[in-house]
Amino acid sequence: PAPLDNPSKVKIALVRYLSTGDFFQAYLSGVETQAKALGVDLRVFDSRQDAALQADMVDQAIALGVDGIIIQHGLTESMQAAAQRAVDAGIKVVAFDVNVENPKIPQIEQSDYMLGKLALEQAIKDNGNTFKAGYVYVPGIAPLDRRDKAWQEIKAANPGIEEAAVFGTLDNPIANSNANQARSVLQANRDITVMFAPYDEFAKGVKIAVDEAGLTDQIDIYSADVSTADISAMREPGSAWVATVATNPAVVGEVCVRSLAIMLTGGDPGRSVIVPPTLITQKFLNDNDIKNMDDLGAKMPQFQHADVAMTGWMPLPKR
Amino acid sequence: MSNDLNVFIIKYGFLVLLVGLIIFFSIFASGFAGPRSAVFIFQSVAITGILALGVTCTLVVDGFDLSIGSVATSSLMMSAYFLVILEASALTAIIACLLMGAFVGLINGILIVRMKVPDLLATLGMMFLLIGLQRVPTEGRSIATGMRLPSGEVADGVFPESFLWIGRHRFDLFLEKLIPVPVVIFILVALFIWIFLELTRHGRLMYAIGSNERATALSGTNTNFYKVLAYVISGVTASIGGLLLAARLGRGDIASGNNLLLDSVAAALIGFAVLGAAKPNALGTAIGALFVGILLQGLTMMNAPYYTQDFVKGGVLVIALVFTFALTSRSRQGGH
Amino acid sequence: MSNDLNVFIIKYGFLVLLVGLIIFFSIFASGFAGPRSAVFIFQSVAITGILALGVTCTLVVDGFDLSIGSVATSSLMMSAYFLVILEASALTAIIACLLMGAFVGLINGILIVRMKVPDLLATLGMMFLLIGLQRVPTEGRSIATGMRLPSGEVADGVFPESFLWIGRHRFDLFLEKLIPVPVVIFILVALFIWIFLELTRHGRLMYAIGSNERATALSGTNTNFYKVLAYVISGVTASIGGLLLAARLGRGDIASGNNLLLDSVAAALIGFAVLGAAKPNALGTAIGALFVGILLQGLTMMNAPYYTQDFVKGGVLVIALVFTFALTSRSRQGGH
Amino acid sequence: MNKIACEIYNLEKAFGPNKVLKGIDLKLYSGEITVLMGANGAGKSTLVKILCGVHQPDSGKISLFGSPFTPEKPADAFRTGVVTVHQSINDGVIPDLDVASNLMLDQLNQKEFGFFVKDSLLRKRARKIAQNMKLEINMKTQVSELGIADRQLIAIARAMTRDPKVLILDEPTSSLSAKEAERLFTTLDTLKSQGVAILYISHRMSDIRRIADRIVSMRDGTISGVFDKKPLNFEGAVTAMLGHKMTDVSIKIPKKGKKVIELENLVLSKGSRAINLSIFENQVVAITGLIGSGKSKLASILFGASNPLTGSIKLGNKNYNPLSTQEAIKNGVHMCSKDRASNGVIKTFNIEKNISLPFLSDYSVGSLLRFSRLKEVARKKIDELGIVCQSEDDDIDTLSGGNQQKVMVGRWLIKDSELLILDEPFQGVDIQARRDIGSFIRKTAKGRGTIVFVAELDEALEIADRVIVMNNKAILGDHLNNNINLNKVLSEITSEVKL
Ligand SMILES: Nc1ncnc2c1ncn2[C@@H]1O[C@H](COP(=O)(O)OP(=O)(O)OP(=O)(O)O)[C@@H](O)[C@H]1O
Ligand SMILES: Nc1ncnc2c1ncn2[C@@H]1O[C@H](COP(=O)(O)OP(=O)(O)OP(=O)(O)O)[C@@H](O)[C@H]1O
Ligand SMILES: [Mg+2]
Ligand SMILES: [Mg+2]
Repeated sequence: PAPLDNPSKVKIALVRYLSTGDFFQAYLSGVETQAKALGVDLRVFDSRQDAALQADMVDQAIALGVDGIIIQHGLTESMQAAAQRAVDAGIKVVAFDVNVENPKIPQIEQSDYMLGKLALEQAIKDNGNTFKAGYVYVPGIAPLDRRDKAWQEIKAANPGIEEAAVFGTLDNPIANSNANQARSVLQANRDITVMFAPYDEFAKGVKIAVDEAGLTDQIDIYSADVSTADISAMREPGSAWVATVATNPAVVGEVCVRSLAIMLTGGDPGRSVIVPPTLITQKFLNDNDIKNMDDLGAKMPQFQHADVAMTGWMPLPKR
Repeated sequence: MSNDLNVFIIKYGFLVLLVGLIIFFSIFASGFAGPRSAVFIFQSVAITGILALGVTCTLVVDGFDLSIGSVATSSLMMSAYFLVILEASALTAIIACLLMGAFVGLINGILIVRMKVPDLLATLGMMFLLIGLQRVPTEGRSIATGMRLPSGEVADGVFPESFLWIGRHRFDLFLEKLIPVPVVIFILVALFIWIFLELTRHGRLMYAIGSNERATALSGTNTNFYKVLAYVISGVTASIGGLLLAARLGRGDIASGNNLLLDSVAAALIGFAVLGAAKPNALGTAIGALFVGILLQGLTMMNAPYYTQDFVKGGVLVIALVFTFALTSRSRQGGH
Repeated sequence: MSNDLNVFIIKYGFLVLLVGLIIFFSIFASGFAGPRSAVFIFQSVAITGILALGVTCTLVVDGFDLSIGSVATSSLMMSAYFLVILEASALTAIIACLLMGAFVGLINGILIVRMKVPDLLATLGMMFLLIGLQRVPTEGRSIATGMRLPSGEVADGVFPESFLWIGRHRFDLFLEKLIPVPVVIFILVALFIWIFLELTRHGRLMYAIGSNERATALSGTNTNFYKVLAYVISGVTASIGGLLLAARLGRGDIASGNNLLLDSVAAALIGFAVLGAAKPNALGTAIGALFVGILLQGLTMMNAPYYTQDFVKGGVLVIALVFTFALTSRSRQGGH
Repeated sequence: MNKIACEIYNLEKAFGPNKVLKGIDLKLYSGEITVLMGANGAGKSTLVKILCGVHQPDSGKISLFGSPFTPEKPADAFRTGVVTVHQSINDGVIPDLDVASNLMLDQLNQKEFGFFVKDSLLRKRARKIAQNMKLEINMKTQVSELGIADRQLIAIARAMTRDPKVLILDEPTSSLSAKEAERLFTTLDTLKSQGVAILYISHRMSDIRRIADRIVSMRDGTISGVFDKKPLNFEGAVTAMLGHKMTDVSIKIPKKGKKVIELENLVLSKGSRAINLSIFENQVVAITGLIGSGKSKLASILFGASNPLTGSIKLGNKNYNPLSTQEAIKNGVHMCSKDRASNGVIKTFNIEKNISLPFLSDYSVGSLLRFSRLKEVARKKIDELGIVCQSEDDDIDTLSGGNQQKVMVGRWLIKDSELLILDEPFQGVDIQARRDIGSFIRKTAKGRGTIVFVAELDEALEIADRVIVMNNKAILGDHLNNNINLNKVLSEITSEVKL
């Protein structure tokens, strides 16, 4: 449908807040492949975690005369006005993982709350509802705060779960710094049996510490997010990292572009587009001999493709 | 190479490079040329630029201020705390932040001149201290209207329009809503620091201290005063930067401002190469900040991925500096 | 204050503080005392410590190396690239990384001594350059077995056991599997740098260069050689740090080296205060690194939230240094 | 008798255990030049630093025009009209600023100067200051590009503009030659006639003879003699400062040995005459000439620190064209550079580390240093040169200027050389020490060639057995130091050489 019948005339912009790391790289590649499948012209604006700059970049995109904008992460307060300006300029906008408080802008989310919740439910399934846990958390980071909500709820609902220690840092390299902290925590609390590390960099660090402390058999790690590197870490012989819950970042990227495409053709993807997360257990990975994200996609169709923001005419990227 | 050419390259080589870049991007990066894009570049470097101007003052007295980034983020958090949690007025918040910046600068200065702690060390300690301190009141959470406080209450304060104005308002100039307030403040701060360093006796004495502190003290200058002053200026400018950041973000976001330190140091150091100064100078710093802004803007417009931006930034930096400094030193080679 | 007491505090004040901290944590942080915990502290500071020792060498010749963090992460990525994508042997990967570190140091050194680019500036440019460069081969992705390359192929290489050994193996010492290889390497590097700086003529000449380069040149020293050497050492130690990081993580993780840089600079600077040296020194740097490690380990064990760690780190740093430097300068007060 | 300007009673000062001033009583009179003499380390500079507010005395009183005077910082001293030119030239100038700012530095400190600096005005006023001292330097030049003599003149010129009531000059001529020194003396005469009290510290007898109205001798932190009866008893003053009589030096010209070095058609800079010169073993050669005559340039060429325009050098009978100082040292050419603060002293090192710096490889096995042998050689040189210190562990910057200079000379004597070059080795060295160093150099001169570059003719005559005059980067005269025709030498030094 118009204007996508002449897609090379259509320009869309991706305005990013975060870009460094596997998740964001995979997300970008999802955006790129879906944009390519549609044949539209994609411009990427990368504010490198500068929220103020990100808002300006929306203005720049407006000045460039794009037809649609994807806002990827950012702060409500700084993006709200900029998003409104884009809408005012007649541009279609979708927002991923940032609430810009605008009824005209669909929210695309990889429900962080569900990520946390599914992981914890698996933990309770594996360990019963009475255990001593270590929790990795750095407040102030929006997705982590949302995952924290799941933890607080589960803790309140299961008084048998004892939070022995809360730690965590975003010092770079994150896995290494968290490994150091987790070592200290394990030294001080030798009876922890569950580690909830709802961010894969945290989980990597905790896993290193657990291995170094020789507690591989005693401790189970539950996390969120997945990458090829995470898969190999989970599949190491005797790995303590038993489960993670994730959405495929590339799929999220595709969904963003598709939602925007629907809006460009005059459709409505819905006020809120949620990409459902998938539970990935160590056992599943081993049983299916999954080595990387591609294998995972092949063996787990719900991971490979999310059937949201789909229409009949929508071209999909080649697999 | 003829000597005149040499002198020309030293003085103007960097500016020629800058103009070259602008021309290059204007041709090859669609959307780069134009007044709005130019303003955008100014806007994108305004905050780092302001910080860089402060650090320039400490470089002039042969010091260094590693705490500027954390002063800026502290000021960001503090203004949000005042506005959202204490529900203070914009003016109160601004004054409090400026005082905080001055106070931190004062402490830095006292540590350095009275306690004789080396500058890098004192300001590094201050940096860690502030990074920790700014997170204590909210236990590490960002500050936004409606947040739940550790006490259980909900914070009701908002960022008033008058406060957001300093980050978001745009003045008309030929075009409607062209020049944002932060750019105006950046230009004013640059002008102020430039005048202070180049045209007043205080600036001259500060350069004297940077070159030979002992001799300057023996000529009757209160060198300690000027050194402390440099750190106070640096603290105040950093807190201005933080205020602008707060006003642009509209919340006390703890994750923002990570790169401020390195980027502003880069700008101040690039400034050494401008007009062949080979020493810290305000004009150079401002141009250095713009240089980085132009580069990043141009690359963004050319759709370069983020990691190539660092690479190109580093590469152009090194090449430009080699040019300037190698030539400068060659032409002075005779000297002692 | 009596003079003897003064001298004692200057020389041993910092160590007394360190011992005090250890006693405090042993009492109040369960699990802090004990050989495994001690080894762990060493392990947690091994990598920053090694980087800090390198930067100490550049500080000795009155230089500074801002690129160490990015050299370390480049070495991390490079070893992973060699092992996983090129499927090279562990030895090849290690040698390649060490050469890379030496090469970067050489370039830094040449920029500084030949091109006369100020040290901060040259190494800052190098830092940006490397941050970008290390991400180019994989377009910003982490490197892990099974990853899909830009070309579409799947990388089959693995981190061989022999490589992981350097990050993970533990030697028996009284207790089984006590001392990890990185700790041994840290101690060896510290010993090597200490001997080099304190006991050899090369080290002495490097200190002389740091104090008065011109005079040292006029006493027949090839000062350029030693300055370049300092940066080469710094580059090599940083690449060793990166290799250990790679072996510990088992993966080429995209990461910025900012915290590595700041923490190792902090360690090197704290080293100034150890034994009243008031100058860069290897022993002090190693102790400085341990100091930070002990502080963080103890606080983590006491379940202190992460932001208090920065705060306490900064606070203790400042207080310790004020003590040392204020006293040192008082006792030397006579000195001009 | 003139009015008393400044009076010092029983002043004491110690650095740690080292009692430096042990009860000094001193009066300065308006309109008089009081010369303070004292051996290196006697405490002269310390006294000066107390008067100008750098150090605080442990006990004692100072009064200025009848009221008590307790300066706590240099600004206090300036305010009351006590102006000082410090011994260390680097304490007097700001290398990275231009000449005009340097000359105007004191004014820049004053509120009256106004808030803004206008460079054209600054330069105009600075030029006036320069003219007072007949200084001809471009006001826009950076001081870092100037030689040590110009720097010293700038520091002095600046002090003159402060309207001093008491002017203190701590070895102001140590890097000046007779011509510049005379300019200074003329200025001092003027100030004296205006009623300024002047305290003048110097080791140069020629200066002292020229300007002293009164001599105060200092020894070991006490006043050992005051001489104010005309004609002044110079010999008595020297005796009082040393504690014993000066012996005369008599130069015995040794038999010259093999040719050590030969310069052939060496051209120092564009348009200057070629130099041809041979130096022989056993000889001590002094090369003298005005400042800027090219002495240091020649020295640095011989030491491989700079290159001649054209010409060649033979060392022994091999061609010698050193590209670096290492190469020069490897060939047995040693040089003690002038301006020890920038070119010699490693401030953060102690005496031992400073002395052994160039020859560390001789005191190490492999790369490892042999600490006991290093200590040994340092102690030996301290004894031989009479360096005043507590031990070889003393930080060098706690030594008095003259003793630092001895360490610098000692550095190049710890190993035998083919050719020893000393550029202004007596800068700031007291008479006795100069004799000591001189006789030590002469004593060890056998088997090597020695060249001493000195601007001061007296010094040349005291140490050398052959005196060579340089003028405008060329050699004008070559004399053996027996029955030397002083008038001829002097005219060679000062004549205008045509290129
Ligand atoms: N800051 C200091 N700390 C310790 N000792 C010092 C200090 N300054 C000077 N001294 C000592 O005080 C003594 C006197 O030094 P001072 O510089 O006053 O001598 P001086 O008479 O000026 O000698 P010179 O003729 O060599 O300049 C010397 O023994 C010196 O070592
Ligand atoms: N690097 C240089 N650049 C420009 N001119 C120089 C340089 N070095 C020396 N000169 C000039 O060359 C001349 C000779 O200088 P040199 O220092 O050799 O003289 P000198 O007789 O040793 O005097 P001094 O006692 O001041 O050292 C002087 O006029 C000096 O200004
Ligand atoms: Mg003296
Ligand atoms: Mg000379």
